Amino acid sequence: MADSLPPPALEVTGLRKTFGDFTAVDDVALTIAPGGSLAVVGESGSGKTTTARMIAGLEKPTAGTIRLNGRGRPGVNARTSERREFAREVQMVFQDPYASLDRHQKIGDCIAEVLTLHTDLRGPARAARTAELLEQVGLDERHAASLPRALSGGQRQRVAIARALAVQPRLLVLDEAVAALDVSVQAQILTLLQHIREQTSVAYLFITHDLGIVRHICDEIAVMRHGRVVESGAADTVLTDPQHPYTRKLLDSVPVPGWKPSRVLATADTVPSVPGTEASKGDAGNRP
Amino acid sequence: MIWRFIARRTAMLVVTVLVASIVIYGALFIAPGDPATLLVGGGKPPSPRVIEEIHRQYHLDDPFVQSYWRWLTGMLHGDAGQSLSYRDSVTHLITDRMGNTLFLVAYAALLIILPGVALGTLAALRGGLGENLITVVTTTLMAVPTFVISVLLIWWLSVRWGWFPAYGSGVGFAGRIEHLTLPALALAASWLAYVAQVTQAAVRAELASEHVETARSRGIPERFVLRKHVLRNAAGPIFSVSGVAVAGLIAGASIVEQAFGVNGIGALLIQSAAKQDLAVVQTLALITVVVFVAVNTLVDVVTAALDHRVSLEAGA
Amino acid sequence: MNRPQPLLAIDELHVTLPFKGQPRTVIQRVDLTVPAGSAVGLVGESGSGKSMTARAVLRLLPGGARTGGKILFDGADVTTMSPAALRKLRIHDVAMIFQDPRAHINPVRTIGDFLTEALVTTRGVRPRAAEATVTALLREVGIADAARRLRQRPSELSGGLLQRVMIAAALAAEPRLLLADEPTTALDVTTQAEVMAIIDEARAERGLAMLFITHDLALAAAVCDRIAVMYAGSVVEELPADRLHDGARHPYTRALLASRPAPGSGGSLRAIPGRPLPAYETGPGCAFGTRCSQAQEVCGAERPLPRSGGGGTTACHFPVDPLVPQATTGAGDRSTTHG
Amino acid sequence: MSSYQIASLGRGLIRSSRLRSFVRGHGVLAAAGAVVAVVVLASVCAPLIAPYDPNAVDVMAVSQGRSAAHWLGTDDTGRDILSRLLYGARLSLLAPAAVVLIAGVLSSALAVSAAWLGGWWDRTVSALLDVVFGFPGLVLAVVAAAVFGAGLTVAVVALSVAYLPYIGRVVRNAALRECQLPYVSALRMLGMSGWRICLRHVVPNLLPIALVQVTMSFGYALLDVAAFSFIGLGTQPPTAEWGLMVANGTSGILAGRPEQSLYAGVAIVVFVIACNLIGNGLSTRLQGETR
Repeated sequence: MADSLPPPALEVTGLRKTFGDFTAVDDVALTIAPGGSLAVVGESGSGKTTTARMIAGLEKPTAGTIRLNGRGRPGVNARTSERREFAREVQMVFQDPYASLDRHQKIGDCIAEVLTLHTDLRGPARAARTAELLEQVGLDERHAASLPRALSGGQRQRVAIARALAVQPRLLVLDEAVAALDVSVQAQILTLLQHIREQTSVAYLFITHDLGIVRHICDEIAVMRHGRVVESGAADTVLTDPQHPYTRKLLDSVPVPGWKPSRVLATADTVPSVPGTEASKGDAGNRP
Repeated sequence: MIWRFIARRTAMLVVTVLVASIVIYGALFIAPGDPATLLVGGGKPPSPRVIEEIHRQYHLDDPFVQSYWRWLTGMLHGDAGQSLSYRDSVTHLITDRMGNTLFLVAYAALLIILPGVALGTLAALRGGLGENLITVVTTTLMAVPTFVISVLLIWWLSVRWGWFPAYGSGVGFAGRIEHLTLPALALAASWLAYVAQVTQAAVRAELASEHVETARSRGIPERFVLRKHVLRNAAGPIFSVSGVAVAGLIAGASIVEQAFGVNGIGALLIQSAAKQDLAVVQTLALITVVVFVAVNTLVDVVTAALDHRVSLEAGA
Repeated sequence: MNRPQPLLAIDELHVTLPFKGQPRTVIQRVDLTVPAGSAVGLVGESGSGKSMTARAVLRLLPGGARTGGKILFDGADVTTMSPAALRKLRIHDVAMIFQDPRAHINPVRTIGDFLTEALVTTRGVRPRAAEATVTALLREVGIADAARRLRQRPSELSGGLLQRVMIAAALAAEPRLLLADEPTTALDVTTQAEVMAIIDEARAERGLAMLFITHDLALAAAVCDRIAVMYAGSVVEELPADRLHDGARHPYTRALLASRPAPGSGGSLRAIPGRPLPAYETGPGCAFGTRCSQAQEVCGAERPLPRSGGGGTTACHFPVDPLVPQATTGAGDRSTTHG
Repeated sequence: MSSYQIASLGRGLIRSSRLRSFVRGHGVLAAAGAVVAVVVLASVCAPLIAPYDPNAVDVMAVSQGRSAAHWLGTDDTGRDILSRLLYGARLSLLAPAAVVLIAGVLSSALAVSAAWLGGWWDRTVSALLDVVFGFPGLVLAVVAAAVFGAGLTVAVVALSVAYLPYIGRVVRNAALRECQLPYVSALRMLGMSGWRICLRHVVPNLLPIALVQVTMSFGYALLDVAAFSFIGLGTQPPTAEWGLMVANGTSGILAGRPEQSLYAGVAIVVFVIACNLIGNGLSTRLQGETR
């Protein structure tokens, strides 16, 4: 890799997190190119959300390094100014659309507050930028004047996206951001995210349990299990030609036309989790 | 899980009682003036000779930790010192009156728990007009202070109708029943309403719960659904609230004893506080705190045994 | 139709629930049949009334609910059944599997109590015999150390295991119809496959009929014989499961399929504008009209009635001809608001 | 879960059950608000509307029944009972208001800071609340009276301390839940200062909960303060106060003249019922608002 290339939007190596005796995340390595998009796929207990929270700075890693745009991330207890400056590197959209907005703050105020914090925009200029951001996610001034309670789940998730985009981050972490939404609304948000990436060249780290949606939003996939990355690579390759038995089992579990559930799958559960060597081999394929 | 829970709660009990005892003993020293005057009681300045005698007797000039420790170990051995205003040993004062108070509290507890749980369950299961009536009555009763009930009971049942004596503690079991029925009723009234309301709410919540829906969907006879699912699951909160009510009685007893002239430790506490006889007040306050915290701990442990979710949550 | 009498026949079901003293429609019109031994998938988004339909079959609706139309089980109308007959129906004929086993299994009693209770109290089976029966059933649903599990409480079991316990409890009743209300929604995808397989096997062995409630079209199509799609309290389309992917005629069904193309299919994502509506928010016309790209004037004024065609029924004024390929509704248009 | 938490769960259940539909269905909330408003107004305007000086002794009119001159009669020293009720409302309401305000502000500050900062501070605050919870309110007040002498100020301070855990535990639990919500994480990630998140976002969201708790506690505080005066350790004669009036009236009861105790008692009961209904109504509104 030549020095002239821009640093990756996200570079994680040897990431590890333990809670007491329990190892939630074990030796995870991930890389996302500027403007790239990586899906971390796993079931409950795979450590995918803990990984996301460490990258977002909401959880302190036990070991490992996280570099965003070439910069090390400040700790959980970093000074406000440091955090504010770093806010432009990474933002996050959470799963629960009902709890990710302050319920006593109007939508417009919510966006404007962020703009006040991060830009010199004031008065009409700030109002214009607020309207622009909301329009970007498909909301209008009617929504801006309402409280979160008046909005549907999908609309609230749009607001959360607009709030994150207000600081123009280089990386957006989407933690199960569409999991709580109805199928028809999920598709709206995914389409919106596609358009935003085309327009703004923001990079995505898309955390999900749902293999069915990753291809629409991500170029690369990392499959996690028991805190480790078991397979990673280009989305099309992993989805069509999975190498790891667990990835195959995941894919085989997704109902598609002609799919029949069978308990043969259950025996695949007994495949031992793959030792570190194979996992790190998988990681290598993740580099752009 | 349950043993860890018990161990934790017991440790909390010991710590709470220790801190409380420090506060109670320390009260002597945060008061304005010489602590010895508070031990004499009566609020009048005693002669310097008496003060000196008290300082020696209570080791007031020793370092705080030392004198506190002496006081605490004395308490544990049943030696609570002398009350100068009553001219008697504190231990004797208290043991003399303990019986009346225990009888009163036990009587009131009985009056609270059985009718309270029965009324609440009935209200929740029957619904309709009866439930509304019980709700109105219990809401009103919860707002009536113990001392007002006392006054009303004296007025109606004692002065007007002459059913019960208005004053005194009575002797022997029958005499106590006769004298302590009104105080027990007065003490029980608002807590009875509280237990009834909580029971009603807990039973209603279980009636509407998903697992009861499951039981019904399986065609399980309604009487089994009520007994094994609704009442069984409501038992935890009901027991817990009843326990809180009994603990509350211990504190509330003093007002009733004062109103009805019952010769119990509650009335003793108030009277000695009025005389500023701190030796008695300290001992009684410590006993009350110990009993109050012990009852609460016991209730928590039994609730956890009834409903293992409680200990799981506490452990998490 | 000259089919034999179906096991379950729901005919013009209409349900209202009281809201602030006023009745509020939650089910507009459901027509549905489940033949003996077959599986019907009832698919819809949140608020479509699919769960309420399943509950209506066992008369488990919340207090104050009013039901119109008929629900015939084996010819007997559930809505007007005597309490004794209803209890017999619940004990012997219909068993329900709920979405959230953790809430639906009594948390303070043991798994053994839960499983044997129905056998002991409703059929007079001796406790020891009941225990033997449920132990065998637990093995059948893939729980190996059944004896130990019987003494445990729900909080000691994972969600997947609990759902198997729920299935075992349903099977213990030896019913003829299984009502499965989103039985795998709370589970991981690999666990979902296992649990669905268990249900599938148990059904095949016993000749059980099933009404399968889910939001997942693909899953329903995989495990059911026929699919009914619900929207805003009405069944908008009913068709054989194997015709779903290329024979769907209702714009909503087609749009829903396009919202979630299968992982390997290569299909691109198309969103439906707006949000799914509950029945009481719909106007006089077609409930889907406001979100439909093919809506015309009549769609806003007149509610379409179900009409047969192409092996199923469709409630649409302008059903799509599946043979003519076309761009379905409001393709991935970012400007679609009201998400 | 402690028994207190279950007890408050009990209260939560009560709120969500029958009483709630009853309150909502009958406009009781408005009536309760009117009662409180009238009583507060009357106590404020006591000098204007009271027919007599509350402490004016009239030996010619001792222990009279209702009459045109004395609407509610007179007490055993010939003081006008209506005037004493009106004036008495001032202390009877002010003292418990002070108790719940002091306890509410102090415990909320402790609870929010404990939840927000966590760590040793949270453990200290929790332990403090647990220890205070070990003292029944009246016992603490009695000890305080023994040390500092009887009086209303001592009672108010002691009860304020005793009420800390009742408000503090509820607010702390709510604050812990609030701090866990993703919007707080989102604001942290946006680089907002902890102070700003806590004061501008978390605290306003907790305010209604604290307010409901304060309202619900007010009725109990009123009962406790009145009880304290009743046993002779609170307000001292001849000051007019409801609890003291009940106590003063007891001597008349044995003589068959319960009026003074009765009127003061009814005043207490009606006002406390009104407060409890308002508390229930507010918490119902609050539950409707979250989400």
